[in-house]
This record gives sequence, structure tokens and C-alpha cells, in this order.
Amino acid sequence: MKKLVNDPATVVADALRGVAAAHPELRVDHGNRIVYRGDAPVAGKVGLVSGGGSGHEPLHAGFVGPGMLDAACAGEVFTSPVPDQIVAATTAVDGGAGVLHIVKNYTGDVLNFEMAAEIAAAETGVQVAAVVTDDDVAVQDSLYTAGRRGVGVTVLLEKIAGAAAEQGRGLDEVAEVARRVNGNGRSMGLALTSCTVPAAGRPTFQLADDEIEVGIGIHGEPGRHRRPMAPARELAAQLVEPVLADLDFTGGDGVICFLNGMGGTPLIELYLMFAEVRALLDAAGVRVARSLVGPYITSLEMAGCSLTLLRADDELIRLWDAPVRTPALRWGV
Amino acid sequence: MKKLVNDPATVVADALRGVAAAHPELRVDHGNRIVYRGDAPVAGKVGLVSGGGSGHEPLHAGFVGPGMLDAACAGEVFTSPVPDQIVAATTAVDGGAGVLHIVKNYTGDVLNFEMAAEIAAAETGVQVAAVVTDDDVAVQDSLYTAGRRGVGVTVLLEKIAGAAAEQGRGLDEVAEVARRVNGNGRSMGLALTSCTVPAAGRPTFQLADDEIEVGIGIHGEPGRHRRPMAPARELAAQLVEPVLADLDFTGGDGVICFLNGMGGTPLIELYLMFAEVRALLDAAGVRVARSLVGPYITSLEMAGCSLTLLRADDELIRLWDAPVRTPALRWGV
Amino acid sequence: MTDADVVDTAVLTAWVRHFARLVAEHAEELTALDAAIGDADHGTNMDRGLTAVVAALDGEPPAGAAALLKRVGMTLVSTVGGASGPLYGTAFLRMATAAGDRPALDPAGFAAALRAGLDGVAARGRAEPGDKTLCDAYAPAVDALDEALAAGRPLGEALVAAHAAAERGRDATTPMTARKGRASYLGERSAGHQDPGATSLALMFQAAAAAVR
Amino acid sequence: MTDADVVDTAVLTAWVRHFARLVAEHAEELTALDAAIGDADHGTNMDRGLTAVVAALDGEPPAGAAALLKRVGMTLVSTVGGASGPLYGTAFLRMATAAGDRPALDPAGFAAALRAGLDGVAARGRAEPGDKTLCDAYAPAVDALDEALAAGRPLGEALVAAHAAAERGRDATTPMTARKGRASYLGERSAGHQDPGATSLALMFQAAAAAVR
Ligand SMILES: Nc1ncnc2c1ncn2[C@@H]1O[C@H](COP(=O)(O)OP(=O)(O)O)[C@@H](O)[C@H]1O
Ligand SMILES: Nc1ncnc2c1ncn2[C@@H]1O[C@H](COP(=O)(O)OP(=O)(O)O)[C@@H](O)[C@H]1O
Ligand SMILES: [Mg+2]
Ligand SMILES: [Mg+2]
Ligand SMILES: [Mg+2]
Ligand SMILES: [Mg+2]
Repeated sequence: MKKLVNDPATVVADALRGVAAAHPELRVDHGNRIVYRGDAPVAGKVGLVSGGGSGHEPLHAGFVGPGMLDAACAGEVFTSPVPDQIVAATTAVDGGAGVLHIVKNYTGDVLNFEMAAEIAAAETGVQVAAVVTDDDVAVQDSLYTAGRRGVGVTVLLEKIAGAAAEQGRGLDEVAEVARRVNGNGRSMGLALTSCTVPAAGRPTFQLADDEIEVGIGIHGEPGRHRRPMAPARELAAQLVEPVLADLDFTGGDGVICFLNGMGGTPLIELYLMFAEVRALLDAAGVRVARSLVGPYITSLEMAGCSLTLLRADDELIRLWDAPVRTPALRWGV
Repeated sequence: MKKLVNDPATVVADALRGVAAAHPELRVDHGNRIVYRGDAPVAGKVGLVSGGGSGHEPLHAGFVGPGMLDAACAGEVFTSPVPDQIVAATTAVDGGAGVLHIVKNYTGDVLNFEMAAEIAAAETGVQVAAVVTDDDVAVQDSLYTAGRRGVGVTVLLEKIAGAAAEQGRGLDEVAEVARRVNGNGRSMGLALTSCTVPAAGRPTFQLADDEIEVGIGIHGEPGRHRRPMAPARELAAQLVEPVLADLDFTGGDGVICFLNGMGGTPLIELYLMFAEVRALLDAAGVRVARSLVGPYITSLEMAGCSLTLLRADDELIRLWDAPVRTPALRWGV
Repeated sequence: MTDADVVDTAVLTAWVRHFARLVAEHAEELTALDAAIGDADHGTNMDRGLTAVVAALDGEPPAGAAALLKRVGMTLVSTVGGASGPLYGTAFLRMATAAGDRPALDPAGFAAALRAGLDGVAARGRAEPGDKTLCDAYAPAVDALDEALAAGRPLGEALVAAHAAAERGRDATTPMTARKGRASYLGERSAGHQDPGATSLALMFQAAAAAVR
Repeated sequence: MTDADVVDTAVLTAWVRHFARLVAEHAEELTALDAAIGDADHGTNMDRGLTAVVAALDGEPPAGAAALLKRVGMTLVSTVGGASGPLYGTAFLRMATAAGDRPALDPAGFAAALRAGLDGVAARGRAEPGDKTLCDAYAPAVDALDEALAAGRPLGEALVAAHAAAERGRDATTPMTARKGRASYLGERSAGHQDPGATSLALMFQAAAAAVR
């Protein structure tokens, strides 16, 4: 394992020092491992708190700033943050209008945010609502399981809910917009290589030189199946088909199409894949209203990509286009 | 070799279709492999044309847009573009105020841009000036060799010269600002892994599991020496020391500090390295005025990073802060 | 360590310390199990949390059983993260509640506390038997414990039986298809792998048996 | 292929086609040499360019030697890129200029054209003998060609001598430390590796010898 780290045990703390140094407009609580928007709490605005395991950068710290998150809680690599962090962030960003927790549907994240919400309810006066993302069509949905994973839609949701909060909407309304995003978003990913968790020191899974893993999540967990490597055109179909099979994306005001890099895939390959994805969507009669291409929700140095489609209405597109100023997404300001 | 491609021979053309699909605000000439700012030529503005081998994305196409480049010419992977492309771009972006060619100091780039300038002079009325970047301190400078490579400073130069052009300055002035950026910028890089040129099909060099290559360029060319892998803190010193030894970065209005990812290094590691770099700069009395952290001039999927410092005066910092709206750099608009 | 039929703070401390030692020894194995059907961090998570627990126990001695168990639970919740943090944390917090204000527990009281812990985990995790989680080791262990105590066997022996049952439960997770936790995302590919959480849970009973022997 | 002492468009075409074939055959080797001290594309670059040249020669036949050489040079400039595009392109463009309006070249004329090509490359690349570039194969080749023709040997034989000299020049690049091109960035680490451009250049003379034999 060759990584630019000092010690596997201090990766997250060390990286947060870099975030603080690179982004003076943010405020970092190193003790609690929370990245705040510099002017938090914003009076009268619903506060947005997200967080999760580290190793998915820029998610979530890179999405802190006006128009998006108020705070991001960083857990250990691939391990959700603990309730203490979430409670601290929740209290700190409450501007009197309540706080929305944005949680990816992993047992760890759900349980830690749940405990945090219980503690916040018991010990602080802050009104908390939560939205859980579960957009990964690689996982079969069922009442009797943990359900689907939250992946790419989380990025779109944080942007869109952030815009709604910035407009001064109330907690219920922001939560409703957020749930609408999740309900209309679907994702599917594939990996060419595994990643190596620094503390584990070796790749989480092994892939042969002509094999890929389809239906991966964002934690180096194995996917749904393996298959032989194939040209980009065929791999694009492996992403597009299950997404389109799960939800009707034709008609309406079009989709927001997000092709995400898993961390180790260079941009030239992502753009190439995006061309193939677009060709397939065109052929399927899906109109792309907005596009996002880049590594935004990653899995350390994993090579691969994921596709997220969001069935957008006029309002969601307006919120998507609204100004945002964060390290990783910035426009309109 | 596992890559998200259809055919090694069509990588560049295929990726440009993705760029066009993802960025409707740009205009892509697929025949000539040129990415234009949508509103080019801008009357009365000096046109900025850059280009080079592909495989360094987002450089250069990701820097096309208001406040930065007017056109980027894409060569084959790691192969400079040909004069025809450069002549076509030059003619197309001329708004009557002349065109600046931004060229990285590689024999191929220099010769092709030189031939293009000769052709442009002979066959069009466009006034052309050129600036060549050569900031890589890994390479010994000498009158009798090809000199230093152009690496990270190219990104900063394209931004700053782009701002100067946007302000309506004349060709000589824009070229002067550009040369000032190059003269005050220095870079140094290291790699943890090689990259694989798609057409070659195998890694350009081989590194053992406990070895790194120091003093690399951006084409997978071997570096100046190999050394054992070490903690990030020590590796940061391998970048900072030769840069500081080459030019005095203390005093003045501080530096623009750019830590670049080589393509396969995840952001968490880059931020971690940035913290170490900042600590060393602080200790050396170098004041960081502005920071940029991310993969902006890459070498396919190579893991590693490079450091670029630019000794900035007040004017360069104002130009750096000026609005820019491109796929990869965006602020103030 | 002690032959006591009284589970006081010394026994509880010995138990938790021994659990921490066992987890440290098996951390790589737990992480490797998690790599196969999860995200390669269960050993690291539990080791980090129990190292913090040991440090917390090195401080001011807690006033009684409940205080000690609560300190363990809070520390786990605050330092482990992931699924196992809230789950193991809840187990110890529920044990603390069950202990009430008694300074020490008798065998039945300890067994009741452990069962309260299981109920807490099941409630928090919404897990049922057969879901391929740590409950699949925890449930048979407390059943075996109750049974042995009802049969009049001393606590030490009963905990040995509980540990054996936990290991059987752990082994039984191998063929299961996960329905909860990260492994459930694998669907049928999760079958054929031993559950990491059930594995660490068996270590918890191994430590208990050792501490009371 | 022809024993002609007249280098007409047919001979030139045969030469360039054979050069293209040789480069295609050696493309991997050229790229591997470039991987060692460059960026792993010389074979790909030359092959792409010469494939385009062959396609261009398949079109309307050029009017004479100069037209043919110009078409080759322009095609290389427009399709190769990198260092070798302008350099090989300039070589053929200068040969075209040297050929003037003669429909075909005599041996001395062909030799003069090849030397004009070398001068063009050296001027464009600012390379000197010993810089570890294709000039280190090109210069001894044209020297040997001139010498053999001056000694009264027929063109075919003289080109065989030139090819042999090119290969010696190519081999001599191995110990050199590069001072020009991408390999120069390696400093002393460039020594011990054969220059890719000198290697393709030797193929150009091999093709010439074969075309005129
Ligand atoms: N809903 C649940 N109920 C009970 N136990 C669970 C549940 N989800 C996961 N677990 C247990 O947690 C273990 C994984 O813990 P760990 O790897 O530390 O957390 P994470 O899955 O967040 O990485 C699993 O092996 C399983 O035994
Ligand atoms: N300045 C120069 N003058 C003459 N030949 C050169 C010069 N620079 C490079 N070369 C030749 O070009 C060859 C490399 O060509 P190629 O790999 O196609 O281009 P690039 O270096 O741009 O990738 C070198 O092996 C060398 O022989
Ligand atoms: Mg985890
Ligand atoms: Mg090249
Ligand atoms: Mg885990
Ligand atoms: Mg080359």
C-alpha cells in the first residue's frame, strides 16, 4: 500500500488540517472533526448537517458553504461519524429554524444520526428532521433488509436542499424538497479496481486484469456481480440500463445527469464514458437538462464510475442552478 | 490495462464528445479537436490559445471559458497538437487584438506551436505572440539542453493571463503578465505509480511497492531519481525544498500555493499532503496568499502530486481573484 | 480471574479489559472478514473503541456496576462509529440501565443485564435472528446462559456454555444471506462468509467466561 | 525494388511505403524505447503519421518528386504531432524544396535532398551531433551516402552504406546523455538507452536502400 499519509490512524485528522489550510472561508473544529461554513449559524436559515465516513472526498466537507451544507461531520475512513460530532454540529448550525440531517442509508450512518437526533431532542431545543438517501439500484429494495444504499444522489440532494434552505424555506419544506430529490434519483456504479482502506493496508477485494465489479457502493464493498472487462460503450449500458429500468426518466422537464468518478479514474475516461452515457440516454428518449461530470463522491483511489439520474421538475432545476459557493461546487456567485 | 475506453486509437475523439455533451456553454470542433469558448471570438479581446497532448485533463479544455482560455487544442495522448489545429484555433479566436499562444516547454509542443505561428504569419493577418512555461525544478536548466519542462505553473498562467486579457489589455501586456507568472513560478512533482498510455497498453515505468519516483513530469516520463516510500511529511519536504532552493519565495505579497493531483490520487491524500506542505512553508517563512488543491494538470491515472509556488505581487493576486467561468475553475461569476 | 458469583466493578473491568485484548489480537481477522462482505473496518473500529474504553477505565473508578457499564457504552458510542458503535454502545448502556443502582450483580442479574443488552441491540438495529448480524451470536449465548443458570450451574460454567453457544451462533452465520447491515447489499453473495460482528460478539462472551472463571 | 539510378516518383513512393511498413512492424519496439526515456508514444506517433502518408499517396498521383515529397512532409506535420512530427515533416518538406522542379532526381540530387532534410531537422530542432536525437543517425547516414557516391558506387550500394552508418549512429546514441528532446529531462539517467528517434531514422534509410536496390 502506497499512500500519501503519515500514519493510517491519523489520516482524517491530518487531512482536515489540509482542508482548513486550503479553505480559509471554512471553519474547522479539529477536536470534533466538523467542517463549518464560515458564517454558521445563519440566523433564520434551516441548517444543513451531513457527514459520513471519510474517503469519499470532496463529499461532504467539499460541499460546505453558501447554498449547500452548513456543516459536515467526518468519520473515520468508511466509518460513520459518532453521535457526539453530529450533536455538536447540529447545535452549532441552528439559526433558529431547525436543522436537517442528510444521511446516507448505511446502518452505521442511520444509527449514529438517529442517536444524535435522540440526544439533540433530549438535551437541546433544536428541531431536527432527517432525510435518508437510498438511490442505489444495484441493491434490491425490500422492507425486510437494510434497503438500498445512498450514493450519488446525496450530492445532488445536498446542492438542491441547500438552495432551498438558502431561500429561507422552513424545515418541513426543505425536508420535503430533499425527499423529492431522493425519490426521483437513481444510481448505479462499477469498479475497475478495489481501494485500500489505510488501516487495513490491503485492497478490500481483488479483481483480475480483465474483470470488473458491477453494482459497487462507495466503501470498496464488493458489488452485485463480476463480469469481463468490456469497451466503454458496453460498460455505459451496464449503468444506464438498470437505472432506466427502475424509474421512468422520459418526459417531464428532463434529468440532471451526474457521472461520478470513484477517485482513481482520470477525467479523460470520465468524459469518454459520459459521451457513451449521453448517447444511450438520447436513444432512450431521456432528455438531459443539466450535467455534472467529475469525482464528487469517491471511494478512495478506486478506479471506476457511477451514474446518477435525477428526474427533475422545473423547481428542482431552478434550485440546482441557484448560486453555490463551496470548495467542490461553485457557480452563480 | 483496464481503462474506460472504446479503442485506444479513438480516446481523444471520444472524450471530446463527452466534453461537448457535458458543457453546452463550450463549442467543440470535432474535426480539428479544438474546444472553444462559446462566444469566441470576443471582439477587441486578446485571444488565448493553449493546447498540448491529451491525458492531462482538465488541462486544457477544462480551462476554456470567460476569464481564461478562448481555445484549447487537443493532441493525441501525451502528444502535442499539430500546427493545423493551432492555426485553425488562432484564426477562430482572433477578435482583432491578436492571439497569445501558451506553450509548455516540450520539444513537440514548442515545434508545433512554432510552425503554427509561422503558418499563421504567412497565411493570416493574425498577430501572434507566444509564451513558453518552464517551471519544473526537477530538470536542470541549461542553454545547451531543452531546458525545463512546463508543468503546474501553466494552470496559474492560463488563469492570470486570461484575466488580463478579459480586462482588455493588449497583446504585449498580456504576454508580459504571462511571462511574469512563468518567471516567478516553480514546480516539483513525485509519483507513487506510473500511468499507462492507452495506445502503449502497459505502464510507462515500473515502481516497486516501496518505491517512488521523484522529479516526474506530466507524461509518465521517469523522474530524476527513485527513493523509498516515506510518510507524507517527508515527501512534502521532497517537493518543498527544491522549489524553495530555486527561488526566494519569502517576503513580498506572498505566494499562490498550488498542490496538484496527478490523476489517481484521491483528494483526502492531497489535502493531507497540503497540510504538510503548508507546515513546511510556514516554517520557512513563506506566506501563502492563495491556495489551490486538486487534480488540475494530470498524467492519466498516475498516483502522486506536484507542488507549484508562484511568487505573487498585488497585481497577480488581483488577476488570480478575478472572475473565471470554466468547467474546472470557477469563481467570482 | 475470580471465582466470584458476584459480578462487581472489578469483574466487569476484568471482562471489558479482556474483551479489548481479544479484539486487539483479532483485529486483522475481523477486518478481513469485513473486507469480504463489508468495508474492511470492523477490526479497526472495535479496536479503536475498546482502546478508548480501556483508557476510560484507567481514570477515576466508577461508583458501581451501572456507572461502569454506562461509561463503557458511552465511550463505545463516542469512538467506534459505523454500525458497531451504536450497537455495542447500546448493549452496554442497556446493561447499565438493567443494573440499576446495585453496586454489584448476582448471576441472574448479570444474565438479565446481558439480555437487556441483546434486546437493545435488536431494537436499535431492527435485526431478527437469521439476518446475519451479531444478534445471531448474541441471542443463543444469552439463551444458553439462562438455561445453565436455571439448571443450577455456577456463573463461570454458565458463561463457558454461553461462549460456546455464541461461537456456534457465529459459525451459523456463514451460510446465511445477510438481510441487515452492509453485507445485505451483496444479496446472495454474502452467503459463505462468517459475519464479522458475530465474530467480535463471540469474543465478548469469551472474555466474560475468562473474567468470571 | 528497382535498380534505377533515377529516383522518380515511383521510387520515392516505394521508399515511403516501405518506411511505413517498417515503422508499423517496429511500432511497439519504438514505443518501448520511448517509454524508457520519454513518454511511450514514438511508435504510435510515427505509425499514425505514416499510415496517413500511405493513404495520401493512394490518392491522385503527385506531379513530380517535389510534389510527392511535399505531400509526405505536410501529411507528417499534420498527423504526427509531438517532436517527431515537425522534425520528420520538415525533413521531407526540405527535400521537396531541394528537389525543385525536376520530375525525378539523380543520385547526387537525391543525396543533396536528404542532406537538405538533415539541415532542416537540425535547424528546426536546434540539435547538434551528440545530443542523442535522430540527427545522430541521420548525419552519419548522409555522410556515408555522399562518400560512397563520390567513390563512384551506384546509388543502391551507397544507400546500403548509408543505412549501415545510420544503424551505427543509432547504436552510438545508447551511451549518450540526452541534451535535446524529452529524454534530456532525465539528465544522466538517459544514458544506457537507445534513442527512439534515431531508431526510426535508421528505418528510413533501410527503406531507402530497399527501394533503390
Ligand atoms: N442492523 C443491524 N443489527 C445488528 N447488527 C448489525 C446490523 N447491521 C450491522 N450489524 C453488525 O455490524 C457488523 C459490522 O460492523 P462494522 O464493520 O464495525 O460497521 P459498518 O458496517 O458500519 O462498517 C456486521 O458484521 C453485523 O454483525
Ligand atoms: N530537438 C530535437 N532535435 C532533433 N530530434 C529530436 C529533438 N527532440 C526530440 N527529438 C527526437 O524525437 C524523438 C521523440 O519523438 P516522439 O516520441 O515522437 O515525440 P515526443 O518526444 O514529443 O513524444 C526522440 O527520440 C529524438 O530522436
Ligand atoms: Mg464502516
Ligand atoms: Mg509525446
Ligand atoms: Mg465495516
Ligand atoms: Mg515520445
